[in-house]
Amino acid sequence: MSGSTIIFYLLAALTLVSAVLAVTTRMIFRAAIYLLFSLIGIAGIYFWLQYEFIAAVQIVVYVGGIVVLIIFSIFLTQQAGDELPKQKMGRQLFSALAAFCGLALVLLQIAQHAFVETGGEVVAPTVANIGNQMLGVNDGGYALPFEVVSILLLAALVGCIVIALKSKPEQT
Amino acid sequence: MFIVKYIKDVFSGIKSLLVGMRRTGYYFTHHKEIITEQYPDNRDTLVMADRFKGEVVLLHDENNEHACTGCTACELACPNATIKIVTKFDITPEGKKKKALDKFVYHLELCTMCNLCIIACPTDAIKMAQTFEHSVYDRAELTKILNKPDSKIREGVE
Amino acid sequence: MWSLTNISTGIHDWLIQTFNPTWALIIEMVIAGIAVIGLFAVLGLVLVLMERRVAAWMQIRLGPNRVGPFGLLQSAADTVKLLVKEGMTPDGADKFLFNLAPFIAMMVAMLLMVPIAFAKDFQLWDLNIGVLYVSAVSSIMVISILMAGWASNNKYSLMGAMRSGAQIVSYELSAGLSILTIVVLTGSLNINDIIIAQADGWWIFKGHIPVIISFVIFIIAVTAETNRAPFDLAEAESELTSGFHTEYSGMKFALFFLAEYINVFIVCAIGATLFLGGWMPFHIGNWESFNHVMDYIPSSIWFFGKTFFLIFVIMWFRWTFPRLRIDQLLNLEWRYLLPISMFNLLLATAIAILGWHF
Amino acid sequence: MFRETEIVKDVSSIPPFPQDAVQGGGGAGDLIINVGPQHPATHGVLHLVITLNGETIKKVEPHLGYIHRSIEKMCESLTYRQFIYVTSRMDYLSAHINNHACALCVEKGMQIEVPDRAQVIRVIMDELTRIASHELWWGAMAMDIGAFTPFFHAFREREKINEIMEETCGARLTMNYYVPGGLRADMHPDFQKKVKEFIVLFKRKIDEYDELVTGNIIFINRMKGVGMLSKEDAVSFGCSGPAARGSGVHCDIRKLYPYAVYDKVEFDEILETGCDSLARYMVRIREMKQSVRIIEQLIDHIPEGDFQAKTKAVLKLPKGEFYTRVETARGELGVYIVSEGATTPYRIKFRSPGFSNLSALDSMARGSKLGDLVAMMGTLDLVIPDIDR
Repeated sequence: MSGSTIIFYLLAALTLVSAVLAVTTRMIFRAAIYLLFSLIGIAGIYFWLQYEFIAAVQIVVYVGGIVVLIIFSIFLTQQAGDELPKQKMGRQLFSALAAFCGLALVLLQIAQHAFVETGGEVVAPTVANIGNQMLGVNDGGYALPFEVVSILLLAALVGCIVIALKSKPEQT
Repeated sequence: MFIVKYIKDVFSGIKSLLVGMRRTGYYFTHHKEIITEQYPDNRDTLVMADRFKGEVVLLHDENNEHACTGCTACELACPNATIKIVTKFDITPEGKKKKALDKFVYHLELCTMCNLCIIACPTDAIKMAQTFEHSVYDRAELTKILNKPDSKIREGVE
Repeated sequence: MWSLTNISTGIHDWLIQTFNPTWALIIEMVIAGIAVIGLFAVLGLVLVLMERRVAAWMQIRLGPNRVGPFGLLQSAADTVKLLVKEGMTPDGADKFLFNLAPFIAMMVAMLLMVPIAFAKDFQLWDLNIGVLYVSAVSSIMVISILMAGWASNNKYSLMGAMRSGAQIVSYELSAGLSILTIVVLTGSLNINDIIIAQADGWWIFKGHIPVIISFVIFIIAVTAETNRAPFDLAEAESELTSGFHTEYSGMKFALFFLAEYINVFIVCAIGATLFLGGWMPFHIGNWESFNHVMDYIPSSIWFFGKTFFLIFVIMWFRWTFPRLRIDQLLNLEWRYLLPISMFNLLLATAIAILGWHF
Repeated sequence: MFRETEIVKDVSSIPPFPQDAVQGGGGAGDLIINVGPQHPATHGVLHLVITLNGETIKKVEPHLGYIHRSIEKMCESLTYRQFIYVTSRMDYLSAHINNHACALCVEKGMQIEVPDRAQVIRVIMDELTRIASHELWWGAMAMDIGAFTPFFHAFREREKINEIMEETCGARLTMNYYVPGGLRADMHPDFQKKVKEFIVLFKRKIDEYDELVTGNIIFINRMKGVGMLSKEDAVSFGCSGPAARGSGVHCDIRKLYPYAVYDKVEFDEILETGCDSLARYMVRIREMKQSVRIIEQLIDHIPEGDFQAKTKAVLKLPKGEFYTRVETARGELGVYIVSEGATTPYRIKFRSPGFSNLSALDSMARGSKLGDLVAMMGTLDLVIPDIDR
């Protein structure tokens, strides 16, 4: 086993263990922190794959943005320090089923997809290339997914504002 | 105009900050302005004001004589019961009993240096000394007997 | 000419010859790790002493002058004191997170060291997205502050953490935008490319007004991101006693303290790299003889000189200005810095497209 | 005989304490934090219970008594010569002025004529104390809102005043220089020279204060519109001194009820109409300049003569009630003595400025941010021993 493989398994273990801890811990703040470690682990795998740009974006968006927002929303709700109650049996079963279905779907997709090695030249990840790919509208461009994702984020932003504004009239 | 005001705000704000930075920058480069006194090092050159109220002392002359008659005026004047005068009776050559000072007990730990005892003293026997390093390890050391052993009242002081 | 490059290549060659490649790599990693930790310790000592001296002189005081000659050993004595102090964990705190937070702060600071070019060809990892990496990893810093603030089970700490979270998340935007100005002008995220692009003059001189504006915005934004006065709301001692590290003591506090100074060093190093040319000596266009004279000064001295100048500026801010209020802090970002830096980015892009820069 | 119970004849006539103030807060999302008794911003052992909603203050409850030394009660067991020195420990930053108030009250009761020389020196000392007190306030307030450097710059000038005090009075903070009937000792031979030197230095340095703090955009934003205290509120809370003059209340005792030689010197009562923290700040800065003006008028015209009137060895105030007031650096200090003709007062009451000024804090702070509270407390210039006594 080479050093590179060892690093991969370490990263994978970090990601998986903290992901499992994130869903099993009863303390909501700790769950957020475990989620953070899981996301950092994924970023580490990107670094391992030498996808430095994706890794940095993973950290910026998920760690610097999403997790901080999650932590903020935990702070703003009152029971940040309390232990969450144990869930009902039905709920546990249902969520296990949902998780299993999701896993099955992903495995199915992987099994059906034929992985072919791309013999073509690897695009150098310079800023110009990244920009062209991301904003390109021709073949191989990612403009449409990029914009769709940003609309999703916009919707989430508007939702946040609506939720934050709702409590105002009650208090005053 | 909104834009003009906005730009003016930014520039006047930055200017006011730079004025403050110039002032601190001046002191950063002008070390002659430094006012720190390095206390234990400058002890030799330290000059205390001659009226500084450090502690009460009973003045003795070279013959080990003081001017305290034991009248307890200072004890009465003191607001904190800092001074306790213990008197005894001397036998004068004429064979008469005469009140005299036995012990001048001074509680430095109670003293607030208000100077009232000095004003009250009719014979100017006590005064304020300029010492100020009073810290000791045991509080009992602060209770002092001001008259020196075997000291006696100066001739002619009534 | 003496340079750090020769040393590093010398060690590398010797290791390759003596061991097999895997062992050589591992030994190099260990050496790099020790070097980073050593640099941390030295930087911590130097910066703390420097801060105290700068503060003292601005406040017409002498500053530390008792321990060692000119007080040079003062921060070493402080370190010993902090090491032997009891590191208390308050009752009712989330002990796991409470003890984890200072280490996260420290690890983030260590990770940030990776892409910084300390001298010519002297860098831990020549990342092709160096600048993006720094702004990405530095955003993890806020997590450690939030963690510390929450886990302390103290209301002051929690408020400090909330303040610092809001502050860092918003100021990252304008810091990022002002970095982008340089990225647009250079066309690369690689730190070495950015430095080499300044071989004929630093960006602050040849980039016209947009670069100067973005330099000012960068300095303001990173001062806020590192929680330094006048933006030290997270630890505002007159309001929140000590903010997020109220409950920390001993070495755990020292780690936060050290991480703060290392972060200051790193952001100043990035600022020096982007705007003042990093290790690049002072060059003017094509004055070959002048440039040649400048090259005689070792590149590491150029780098540290520029970085410490920026650190001094940030300390100068701290000992001159009063603290902002939390709503004014956010106003400054959203009403002034962000619009200005967005407009400025447009200007810089126009300059880059038209090729107006020197 | 005068008894306190006579003051409040009918308890039912007192309006009930506003319910809002009793309950206030406690709602969902409220955070109650204790600022103090040990806290960097309270400059002493003041305890504020603050109800917060996020960063916004809903209520401030001051809790007092942590350094209550029952000075009023202590004074009842001390003679009229002795009790004056205790009052230096109330508002220790304007010790001279406190002593002045007590000395005036005893002199009023005994009908002692204070010699002109003593009166002039007293006024000079009072104004020097006022400058020293405002200096310390300026540094401490700048430190409250986060600027450290002004504190040391302010102490540089304050040190000069302390040296003058040390030379003449023998102490730097609790001088005990005034006795009923005049001064304890004559001024030091160097006094006039030193004061003139100080004035020259101070006039140069006070402009630096404006550079460092007053003109600073961050400072102005922190102060402007913060801690609004309307003129009506200032009067109804009984505020006095710079805190009230910042709201445009005409309340300078030196002008309204001149004592010593204040009616013979020219100076302006500083009034600002901003009602906010910046106005209170400006009042103090301008007041320092007025104090310098007063000193300049007097320092070359100290009349010759005795520094102390001839008084009896034992002072006994005639039976009756006596009240005098002076303007300390913080506001109006009233001394009220009830005498039964003995050598000690039957009852003493001090009307201290800090206590009334603190009572306005709650109404000023509501709705503002936590950081503003510190600025407000800074501009109220609270000295906790003055509040607790």
